[in-house]
Amino acid sequence: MSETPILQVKHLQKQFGTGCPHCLDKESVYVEKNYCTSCGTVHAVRDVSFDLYPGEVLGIVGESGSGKSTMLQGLYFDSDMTAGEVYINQPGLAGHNVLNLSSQQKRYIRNHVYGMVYQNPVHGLKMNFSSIGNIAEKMIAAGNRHVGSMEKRGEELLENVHIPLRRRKEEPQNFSGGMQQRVQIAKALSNNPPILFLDEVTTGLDLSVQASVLDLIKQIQRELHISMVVVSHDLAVIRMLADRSIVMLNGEIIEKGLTDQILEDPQHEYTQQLVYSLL
Amino acid sequence: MGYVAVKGGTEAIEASLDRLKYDRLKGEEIVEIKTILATMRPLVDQVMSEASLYAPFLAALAIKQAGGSMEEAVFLLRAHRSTLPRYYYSETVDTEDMFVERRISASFKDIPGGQLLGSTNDYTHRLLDFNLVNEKKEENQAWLQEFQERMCDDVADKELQFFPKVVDYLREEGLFERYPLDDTPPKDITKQSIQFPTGRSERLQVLTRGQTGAVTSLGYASLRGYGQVHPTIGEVRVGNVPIHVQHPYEEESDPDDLFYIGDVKLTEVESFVPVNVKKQNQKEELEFEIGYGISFGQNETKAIAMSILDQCLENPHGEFPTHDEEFVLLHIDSVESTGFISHLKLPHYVTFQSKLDSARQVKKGGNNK
Amino acid sequence: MTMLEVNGLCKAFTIHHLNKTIPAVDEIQFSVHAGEFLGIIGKSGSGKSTILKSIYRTYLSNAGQIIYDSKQFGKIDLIQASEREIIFLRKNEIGYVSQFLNVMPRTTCRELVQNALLEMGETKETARIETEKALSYFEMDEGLWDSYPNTFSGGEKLRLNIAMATVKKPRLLLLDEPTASLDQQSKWKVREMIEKLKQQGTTLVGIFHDIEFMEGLCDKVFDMKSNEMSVVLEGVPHES
Amino acid sequence: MKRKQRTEILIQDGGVLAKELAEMVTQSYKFREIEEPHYGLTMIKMRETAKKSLFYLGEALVTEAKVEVHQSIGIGIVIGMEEELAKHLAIIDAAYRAELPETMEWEEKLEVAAEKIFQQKERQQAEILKTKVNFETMEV
Amino acid sequence: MITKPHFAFFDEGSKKEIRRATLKAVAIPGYQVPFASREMPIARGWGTGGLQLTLSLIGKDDVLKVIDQGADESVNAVSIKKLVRHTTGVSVTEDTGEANIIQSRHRIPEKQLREDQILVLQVPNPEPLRKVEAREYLTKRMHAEDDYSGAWLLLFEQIMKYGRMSTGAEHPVYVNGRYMMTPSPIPRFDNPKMHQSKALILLGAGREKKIFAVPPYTDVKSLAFDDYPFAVESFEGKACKLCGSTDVFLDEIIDPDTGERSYQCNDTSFCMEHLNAKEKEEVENSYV
Amino acid sequence: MVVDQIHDLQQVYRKILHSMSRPGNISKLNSITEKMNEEFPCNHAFLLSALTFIDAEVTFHVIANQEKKARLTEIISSYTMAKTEAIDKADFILMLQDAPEYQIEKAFIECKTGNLHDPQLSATWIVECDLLSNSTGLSLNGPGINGAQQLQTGLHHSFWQKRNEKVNEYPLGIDVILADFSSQVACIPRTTSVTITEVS
Repeated sequence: MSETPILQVKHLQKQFGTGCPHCLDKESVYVEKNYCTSCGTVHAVRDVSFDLYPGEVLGIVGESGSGKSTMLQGLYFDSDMTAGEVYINQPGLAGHNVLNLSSQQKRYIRNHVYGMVYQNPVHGLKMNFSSIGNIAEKMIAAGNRHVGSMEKRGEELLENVHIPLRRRKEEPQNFSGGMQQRVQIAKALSNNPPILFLDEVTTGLDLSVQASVLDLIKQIQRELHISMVVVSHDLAVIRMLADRSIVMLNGEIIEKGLTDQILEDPQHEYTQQLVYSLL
Repeated sequence: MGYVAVKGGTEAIEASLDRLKYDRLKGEEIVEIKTILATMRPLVDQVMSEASLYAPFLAALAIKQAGGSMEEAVFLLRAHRSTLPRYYYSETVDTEDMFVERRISASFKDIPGGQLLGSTNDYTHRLLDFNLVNEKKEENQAWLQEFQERMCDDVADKELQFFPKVVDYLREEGLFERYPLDDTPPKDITKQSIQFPTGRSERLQVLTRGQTGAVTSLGYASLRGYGQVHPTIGEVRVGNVPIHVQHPYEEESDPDDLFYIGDVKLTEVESFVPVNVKKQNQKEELEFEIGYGISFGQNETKAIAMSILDQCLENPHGEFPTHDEEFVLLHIDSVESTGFISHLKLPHYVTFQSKLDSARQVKKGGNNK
Repeated sequence: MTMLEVNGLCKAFTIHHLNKTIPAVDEIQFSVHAGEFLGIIGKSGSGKSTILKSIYRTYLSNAGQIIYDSKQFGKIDLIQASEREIIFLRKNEIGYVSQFLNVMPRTTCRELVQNALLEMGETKETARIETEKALSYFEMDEGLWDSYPNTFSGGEKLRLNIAMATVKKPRLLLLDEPTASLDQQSKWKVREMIEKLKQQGTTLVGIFHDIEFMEGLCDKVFDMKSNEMSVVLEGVPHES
Repeated sequence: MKRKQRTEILIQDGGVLAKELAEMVTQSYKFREIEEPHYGLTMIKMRETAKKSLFYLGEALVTEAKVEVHQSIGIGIVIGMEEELAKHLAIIDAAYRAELPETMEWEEKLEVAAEKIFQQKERQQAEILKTKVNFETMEV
Repeated sequence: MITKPHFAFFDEGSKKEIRRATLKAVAIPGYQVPFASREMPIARGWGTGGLQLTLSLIGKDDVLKVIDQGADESVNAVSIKKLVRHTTGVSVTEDTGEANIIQSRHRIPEKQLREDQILVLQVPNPEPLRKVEAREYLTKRMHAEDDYSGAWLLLFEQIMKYGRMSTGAEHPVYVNGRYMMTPSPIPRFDNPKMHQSKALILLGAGREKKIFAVPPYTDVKSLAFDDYPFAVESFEGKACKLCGSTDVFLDEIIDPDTGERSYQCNDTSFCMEHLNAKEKEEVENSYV
Repeated sequence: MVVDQIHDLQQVYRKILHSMSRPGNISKLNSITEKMNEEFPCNHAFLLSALTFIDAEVTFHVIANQEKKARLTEIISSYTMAKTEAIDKADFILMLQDAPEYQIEKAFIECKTGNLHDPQLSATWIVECDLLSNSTGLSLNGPGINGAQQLQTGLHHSFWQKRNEKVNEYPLGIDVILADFSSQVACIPRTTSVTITEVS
């Protein structure tokens, strides 16, 4: 099957610290998990590669500290990666390692190609601006200069994420966590980004709210054919959303495959433990 | 005939300047600059410190001209500074060469070299001294003579004593990290506007020229709980340090061929702040870090407060503004804060008219669609 | 025409914390023609389910080949196929039904069936019509269409499960003891449905814990014990 | 005597000796003021004791003068507004650079002044040491 | 003691630094070039940015005009003029046409400026994004990344709340299509005067230590949405009670006795010129 | 030299500012250069331009033939107290007319263009050229230009090609001050789009 990935990640690396000859070798005795006892360097992301295909949901699962969120921040340019390549198959970007682009070009990608939903809505929303304003911000960033059209689209999205329209001018700081998360999703979707990142979006939410958020994500994916990378420590979330998944540990990918395969026939010792502890 | 422009502004200003002069002169007393220099040294020191210009005579002149207003006096000196070219940069000053006049430590009772109280208000009882109402020159002279005689007795032929830094003893014990000499050329915020994130040299320069009240308030805020630095004072020392400069064109750098150009009086503070340090293997240890404070002249409270803020800024902390370098460094300058606050006195007719227009349009329900 | 050919399939599970490898199936060999129904029989724990899950790629096989004749890709080894190819096949050609219903929470019965169709790329309108047809066909009470399936009875859940799998009209349907917990009436309903699928030309591979159920349905039987396939001409396949 | 030591003596002495020495030069040699005494700034570079890094403390007002004596240029720099002293220092500096014979005779004068300054400092320190808190006596 | 004043107050080194920053500001229109910003003899916030620019520009033959709130006789304008005059000896004027350097606070003169003139604007808060983000470090990054959605969002929110943009003075502009700039707090009325101006416009913020510029013949576009266009202050149906001008920025004057409102040109020198021209015309007509 | 550091350089500054604000607009410095009788390794307008902006706080780098490079470096250093610096760090690039091609090329590759946070930290080029005129050669567009401006610089078209490459990610780029032997200056800031209309 000759599909072209929309996002290609190759040999992504992120280290905190300078590194030393001892920790260049992953198998070195000095390296405990992802921490080098010799020089104190933390290797948060180590040689991570994967492809994301148009319209698919890719799950990334791992415990906290496994590097999954750091990797996502790197892809979204929230933090700089130490090394690696990222290619986006979109007009004007194909063939360029986007990690090497200037900050002004990265900003363009964030505004036009990417959407991001953070675990903590505080990071994705301006809490003291209206909800509709928050959604409009993303559209403004993508170049929309028509208030009427943004208002209309914002209302559609709020309806989609089940926020009553009468509350559209209210600030998210008055909302519950689940509502904030849904506003954040509406915002991330407002300019129809071909690629959406979701970082632990249901963590810390009540079960019922979790369900509605998951359903919303699935619905979006089905209807808008947006490609998504879903990061979560919760296997249940990944099971609901992702066709394919990656398991990360200590900054590395230790297993990848079809999500049901990972859950029912886990290969790596760590994945097995993870699956056995699934409630 | 034609219309002639109004002259209201010019005339009013002239009259106002006269009024100001009248206020200064109407009491018919003259305060001499030498009187200020001789009797109001703390005021002179504070003005020099905030002006970031060591020039006691000019500071006293500024105090006289400003009628004792701190903000005005500092402002005058700062503005004067702008007219003077900078000819030299001094050789690195090291406070171990200080001729110490006062030195205390709150951390150790018996510091090597001892605690020297020197001259301080600390142990005066703050009772108004009505004897000063009728101070007599002769009585003062008599006291001075008696004082000198009392002091003159036992001057043995000894070496001059220079005092070691308390912190050096503790460094030897391993309680403080030893830092190698860091010769990174410092940045100069008077030559290049401050850029964030800042370097240490920029922070120290802004803090040392900060307004005494502002530095003290923010330091106090941190100490009281709006911050995480609660230090013990390792050492406060006050005294003169010699200043040397290099010959502008002689090539060879024989340290004995430097120019000595005079002494400068300083207050220097090291505060000890306990911190958790992550050592190798993730092991945590309790160590101390040093907050550094310094000021022209004798300005102990400011220097101590600076040492707290130095530590605060070395350890950014999102929750407290005292640990936020932009918050601290951009708001403690005397000239900037007093200037901008006072600019509110300027007319804002045009901007207000403009805002009024907006407000009226909104009220009308006017839609500029 | 051979639709599915299993050659030398081996699967063992390595359990790291026990430091143990547990063999599940060994050298399995069988083939199924288009439109045939192959029943797999054997004792519980003999690995029947393992075979189905290996075909569906829920399990990673250790050795062998599973050649499937895909409409999209032609002959393709399901063990070697890429994840994306498997996902494509699952959406469009190969269905899998078990007794367990594993679905998105807070999604209605109607939406679940509809979504299966939408994933295939059907239009909303077609999906709506087909969904209603399927739900009616499986005699889902109309009152349940818009409620959440976690309140359903076992029979209702299974019917929904089968509806979701069959509404896509898969070319190959894997049935993993779907009737295990059903009452008699429901079982016969399922049987009727399977017959209908057969008539439509669907190829089936199934495991049913009750042999009677398979009577008259299977064209062939694969016996785990003998590791052999036999053709059923009539009547009940015999346990040998 | 090298410049560092002699400038220290001449400045700390208060200017009397500098005046005397400078006049000895101007009486016997032609001298030209290259730059009249003028004010300027010297930025003070410090090393802080916490991390041993460098920073700028602030500026000191200095008076600088430049003169030429016997084809040698001398510079006088002193903190404060000290036009006379700066000029005298410049003349003395030029004399040393020109290696005038008089400079040999000055050594003794400088030594004497140095001794006087030392004694003054010593007395000053003794006075300050009286404010030392003596813990030892309390421990008895 | 020596007390020799320096031409244009500064030492030459300070002037050079300001000149270098100004040159870069012209080369990168609308971008705020940081500069050291000397302490001036007038207070921070009272026009030290503009004053530093003026002093770095001015030469013996220049003719200077200083206005504040549109008026040459506004006290601060008088004070600045006095200082420049005192340190340079240049001549000052109230006639916009006569000046070649015009320093102003809060207004751009009504009379169209010429190619040989330089307008220096005093700016208290140069950062158009400050209301969006308090930290300089972050606003600088936003400029770097061409990330101005926050500023647009403020306007969007105003429309949501009030049904229209409710900016007063300081309505932000795009310069040359790239940098967002606060045009010093000039009223919206003056924003369009910056667009394709014939004169060079320099802006100085002394306390915030920034210099920026709008070169002549440069696009300056006030932020506005397609369906909510930019609008200047409305003086519809009002005219200056002295010279009768319309289409100028008017001061509103309330009679303390009657409470009646009347209007007067804010730009006093423009008003004067108009009055004189009118008078001349009347005189000439009366002789006909 | 009889250049008045205060008043003459103020004049030069205003002329250059005028020309920088109006790319391609030629300003004359002859009222000042007339007073200069000394010989320099560069033309007088060039020297005045350099003296106007350079002091001890900035660095420069000369590109010229070996002999002139040494002489001009010494003159600029002693007049302004500025330090010479490697091309990639220099604030000012001083390019004389006979500068060898390889040096120009190297300077174009290495010189500072600023960064997105601080685009002003970019090199300013002061370039000596034969005779500036507003005849055809380059066609200029952009801020400061009312319509289009023609400029003939006498420089090789490859110079302008390389300059154009150096300004392609605005706001990064270099700003050029041109100074000719007839005491004229003209400027091309980074915002100016330069089209070569006549290949020289």
